[in-house]
Amino acid sequence: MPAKSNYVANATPLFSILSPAQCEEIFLAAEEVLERTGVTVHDEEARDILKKAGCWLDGIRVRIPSAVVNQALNSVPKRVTLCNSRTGSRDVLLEGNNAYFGTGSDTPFTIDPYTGRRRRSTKQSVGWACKVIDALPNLDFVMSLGIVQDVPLLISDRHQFEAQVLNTSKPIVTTAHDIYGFADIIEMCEIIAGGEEELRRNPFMTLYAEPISPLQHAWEAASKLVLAARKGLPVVYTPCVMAGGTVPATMAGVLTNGLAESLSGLVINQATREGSPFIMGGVFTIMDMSSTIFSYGSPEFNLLMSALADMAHYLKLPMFGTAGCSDACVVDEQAGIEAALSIAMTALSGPNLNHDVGYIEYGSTSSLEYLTINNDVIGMARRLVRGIKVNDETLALDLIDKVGPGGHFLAEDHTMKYFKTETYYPELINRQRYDAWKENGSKTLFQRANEKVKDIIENYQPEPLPQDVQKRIRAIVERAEQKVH
Amino acid sequence: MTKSQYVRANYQVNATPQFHVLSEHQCENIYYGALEALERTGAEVHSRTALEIFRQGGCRVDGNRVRFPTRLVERAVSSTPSRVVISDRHGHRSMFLEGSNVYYGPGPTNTYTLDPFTGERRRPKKSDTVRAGIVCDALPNIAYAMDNGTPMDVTPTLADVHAFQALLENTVKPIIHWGFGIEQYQDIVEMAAAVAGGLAELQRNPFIVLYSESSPPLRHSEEAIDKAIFAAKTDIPVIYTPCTFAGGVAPATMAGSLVISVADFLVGLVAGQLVREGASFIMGGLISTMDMSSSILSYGATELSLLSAGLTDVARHMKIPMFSTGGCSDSKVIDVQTGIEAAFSILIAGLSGASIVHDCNYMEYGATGSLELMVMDDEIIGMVKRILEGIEVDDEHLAVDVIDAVGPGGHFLGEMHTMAHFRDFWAPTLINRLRYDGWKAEGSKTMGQRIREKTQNIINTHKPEKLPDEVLRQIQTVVDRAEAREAAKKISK
Amino acid sequence: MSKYFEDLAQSVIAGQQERVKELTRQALDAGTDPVEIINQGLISGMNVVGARFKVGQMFVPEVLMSARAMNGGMELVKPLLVGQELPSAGKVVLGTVKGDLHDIGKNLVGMMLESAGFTVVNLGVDAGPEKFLQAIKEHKPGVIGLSALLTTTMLSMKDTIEVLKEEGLRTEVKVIVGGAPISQDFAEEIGADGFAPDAASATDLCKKLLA
Amino acid sequence: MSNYFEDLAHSVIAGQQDRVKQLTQQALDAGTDPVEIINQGLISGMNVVGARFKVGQMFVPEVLMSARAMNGGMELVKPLLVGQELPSAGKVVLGTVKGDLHDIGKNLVGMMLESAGFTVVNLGVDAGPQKFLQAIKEHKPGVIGMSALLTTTMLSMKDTIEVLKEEGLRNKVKVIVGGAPISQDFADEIGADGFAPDAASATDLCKKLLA
Repeated sequence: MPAKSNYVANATPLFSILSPAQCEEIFLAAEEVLERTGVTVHDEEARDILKKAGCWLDGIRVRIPSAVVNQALNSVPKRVTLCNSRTGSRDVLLEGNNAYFGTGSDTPFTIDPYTGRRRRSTKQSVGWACKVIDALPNLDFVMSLGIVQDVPLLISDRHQFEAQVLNTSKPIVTTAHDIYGFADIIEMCEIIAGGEEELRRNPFMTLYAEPISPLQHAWEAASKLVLAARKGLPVVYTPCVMAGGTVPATMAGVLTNGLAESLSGLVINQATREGSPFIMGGVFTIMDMSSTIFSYGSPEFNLLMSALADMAHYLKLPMFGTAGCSDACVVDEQAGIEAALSIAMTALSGPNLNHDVGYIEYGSTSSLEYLTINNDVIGMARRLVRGIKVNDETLALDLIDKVGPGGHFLAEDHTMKYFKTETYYPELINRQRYDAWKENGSKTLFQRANEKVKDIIENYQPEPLPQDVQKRIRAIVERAEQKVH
Repeated sequence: MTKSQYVRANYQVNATPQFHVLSEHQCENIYYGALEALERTGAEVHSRTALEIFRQGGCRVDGNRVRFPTRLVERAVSSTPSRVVISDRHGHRSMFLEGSNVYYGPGPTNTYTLDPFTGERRRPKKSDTVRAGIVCDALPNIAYAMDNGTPMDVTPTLADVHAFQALLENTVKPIIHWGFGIEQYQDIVEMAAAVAGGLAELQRNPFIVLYSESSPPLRHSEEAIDKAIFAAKTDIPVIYTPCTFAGGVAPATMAGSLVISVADFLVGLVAGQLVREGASFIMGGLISTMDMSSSILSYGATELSLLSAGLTDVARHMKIPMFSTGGCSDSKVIDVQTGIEAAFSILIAGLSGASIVHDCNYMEYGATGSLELMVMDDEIIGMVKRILEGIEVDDEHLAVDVIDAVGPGGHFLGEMHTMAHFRDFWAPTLINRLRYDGWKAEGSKTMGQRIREKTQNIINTHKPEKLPDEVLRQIQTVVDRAEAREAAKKISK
Repeated sequence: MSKYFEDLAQSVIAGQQERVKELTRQALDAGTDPVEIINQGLISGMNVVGARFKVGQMFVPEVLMSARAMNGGMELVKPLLVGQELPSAGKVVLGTVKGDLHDIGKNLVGMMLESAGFTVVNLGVDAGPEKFLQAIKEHKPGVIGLSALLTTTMLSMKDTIEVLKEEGLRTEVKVIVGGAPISQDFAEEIGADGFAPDAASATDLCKKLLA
Repeated sequence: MSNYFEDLAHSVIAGQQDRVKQLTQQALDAGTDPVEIINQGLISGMNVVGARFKVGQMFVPEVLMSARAMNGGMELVKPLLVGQELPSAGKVVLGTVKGDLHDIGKNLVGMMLESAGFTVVNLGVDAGPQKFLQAIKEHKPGVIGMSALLTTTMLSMKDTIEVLKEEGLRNKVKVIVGGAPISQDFADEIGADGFAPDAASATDLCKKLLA
């Protein structure tokens, strides 16, 4: 191998929607929105914190000087690590262009894998979902993939968390109805981690909160940001914005408005305690102007999410992205198309913590088959992002000469060495020849996925929590139940 | 309104998304690897005509083995036009194969077809090629026509001639066409010339592109290389496509597969440029991985997308238009897998900026052609085109004033700004965004069902523009003459 | 004259507020009956808009532009309706329930109802049972519409219905519900009169309930 | 001893040629019956490989590595089989038909057959009827296999079968066909004895035809 100099290689494919100058332009516009228009904050404590930080208050309207935004950007950690809840192993490194995938949480409905019927999600369905996620190698973290609705709704968040943590050891992004729910969940996590400091040092969970677009921080959201900062726990803050509905119809306007919401959330969080881990989120998409849905599959959604990833990299903020979801009401060709586009673009852009894998029906319903299918799609996308290595060994000129014109490479050591690493072998995607496929029952991808889901539910055992830990968690859930009664 | 009062300086924008698999240096490395393989290992050429051309051109010929001096290959590359313009049947220039323009369409010669009415997988007939022409003609995002299957209810050695007739009479779009050999290509060019109003007109504004495939590694059959030579002589653009699959006919490493693909293309290119300097060549690229379990050449693998995008980077480095692959699947039926694989490859091929992306109809690792898949792909291409438009960033699109006017807690639905821009949203036709209840009320249809309905509807109702009777007669004369020729051959045998 | 009404209706459909105003003024100057202007021009145009939206030929922003254009005409006609009531399809009180600040869906329903000729009283967000109660007493609507985005806040819908019962007002008014976690089953369970999955069907539902 | 054969078989499965050679030599040195080494060690390992490949647990390059390892052992055993025939599953003549240069599929079939213990005579590409005829006369195979990738060249399969009939050799040999455009229907139509859609099933087919 000769020496080389001045040789630039793409270690991975290079992909961007926005140039650095465009990122700057959008960031400056968002700062202008915060300074000029401001946001409403529906929590008195958060408003006090903002006032002390140097913001201008006018009733619940808060205007934020650019200097305060910049200060928050300076103090926020550029990276956040999430861990395995059983081993504490630091598995999910939210930094740079690392892209991890997981599910979403807030689907009221789910497709039952046994009956095929759409029904309300339950504690059992959430448990099943977490088992399936735990078993799938390309899923890195968990959100509940359903709202538990067969328990008292006011404290369903505690049940939901219990169902998750019993069925998976992967990191959990958790929702809660309010700070009281969060307090209970944090307490459960501290029991599992073995203490408050242990949890802070190796967090296996991050809180989740969202503003209400345009430019509103409700009491629940603002108080969660404050609580997370006080506890020193990571928080995901996710504006869910729809072009033409809650934000302007132009893509740059969507990014400006959405970013202004994220940055104002960041300021609340950092002003409470500098250096708190904060993950910028976003589900940026369009409102379909015919059906008025919040689209989870439009090409604009893909563009916006990739552009937001460019923004996050520009600002050096860990990012919570969205992929593997669909507007289709069943797991059909459309669901496949929309998942492929969003997962491929997400993997190429590299936002860090990407949720909503397994959502169908514009986020109203979850499907475990869809989740399982997307495990393959994520594998495909990850192969794409590994790119092409170019060196003497991979160029293989000696081998080409040895095999010669008209020969073949099947029985070569070089092939043996590389065919499995250079090529991704999906699990459910079928590449059998027609006759073999027919012999195996002419199954569609959905049928194969359904079989796999049922197999996991029936046969897979997640790593259990110690009995005493399980009991103490149960006690917290029961305590909450009692308070409701 | 003060923000737009200033003028920006040194402001560089991404007018479209930016995507590259390989750096400029890596492209160079692969290109040089191909030159080294051609100079050192050389290629096996099974055509006496071609061997003579190579010998006279200065290659080292040793039996069937031809070794290519680098200077000769470099000269061929530099004499190849960096742009090729393809017209439609009217001679209107419609496909500008240059820069990073992307055009999508189907592929050829499948040995089965999925009947869009019965769902049956069966052998293609000439009437299926007629349908292919009609569907290509009707779909807005399909830029050209290709045959979607070799018709098997006609004289086998003239299946290409019959398929061409069927396409020619049923679409005004450009036609990229496979032929078995020189005689058939002569028939095909003659038919096309009849439509164009003479060979000279056809050469000036070609609406057909010829297509030839070599069999790697480094092996070129007589008809493959002779077709490339024929195209150069006849002055009709040609695509030269080595079918490269990693681990089978090329190294299992992606870079090694690219070397084989580029080297094998260059063999065809050198032959063509030696015949006519400046002949229009398009670099082909059917490049993927061999599935080591089923031993198929995978049309759904990520590696197809990755390798095709890498090859496109090399093509741009060489400044030669690129014929890439996408919109295809290994699935045997139209299902979720088909959607995933088609979308994935259409997206990556689009981002890579390949000039032509073919095989937007290939099911079952290429064995079966499906018009329903083409209809599905038409929708996916629409989505991807929207993505390729990127994001515009200026004061109007940043909309800071509108955001301020609406304020926290308001909404943008009734704003003039929304009215002015919401039509920029991509409008779906087969993708369904109805709410659950509305979708249920419309019969709970899957996208596959909607695709089938649309395909049938196109076949039943779309009426492509007819050719003049006189031209139709001339075309038929060519077909009849070809039939007589083949019949005579059979008797003499 | 029918040509004139056609023109007016077309201008409503096209969402051209200025043109609608101009045509309305012309008609009034020519002594046309205001009620006829409304019914054969303004409302008639708006009916076409509603029908087109339903089949996906028109989109939300366009519907709202048409509504704005229609209202431009209405403003001119209204003062001349001496002693006559402005024709209304009915009165609807809308609100996002207690604890919930999401109101884009509810606002959309409101605008669609107005476009279809309803009179809408919008209570905004965070509207608890008492607020609805008060609004019913004050405005005497035919329908009240409750919206919720969260599974926790949707529980408050039931509370509102219970309060109406206690106050003896449940039979005076129809109750409809909507929002992401709401379904027909849920509506029946809490004893609402109807569920609308989207803004267009909310309009249809109100028409049906008040028919 | 059974543990030793297990070791040998495992080394074949793992494709470790050197280890297979080493173990075979050891066994021979210890005076083990060569036929037992073959049947209980080498072939028995290869049978596992075949079964695993069929269900997708092993891949083509791995199968070929195993075959190579097995052959490494065979080379050592062969000279000692005094007076005994090397066990063979049968003899197969393979070729890509006239006018066709595509031979990766045919080569794969050849290698798979060899892995399964068949003796394979590979005629290469562009093999016309005469070439097959000559090979049959010379090698007396149980099966001939023809491969074609093109719809034009697949026609030549029929020609070969016709020539065999004319020469009175058709019932001396089984004819199997394969390749992308080939189907069971086509095989039946031209009077072949079988069609194999892929390399693994070609092996099964040969076994069945020669059973």
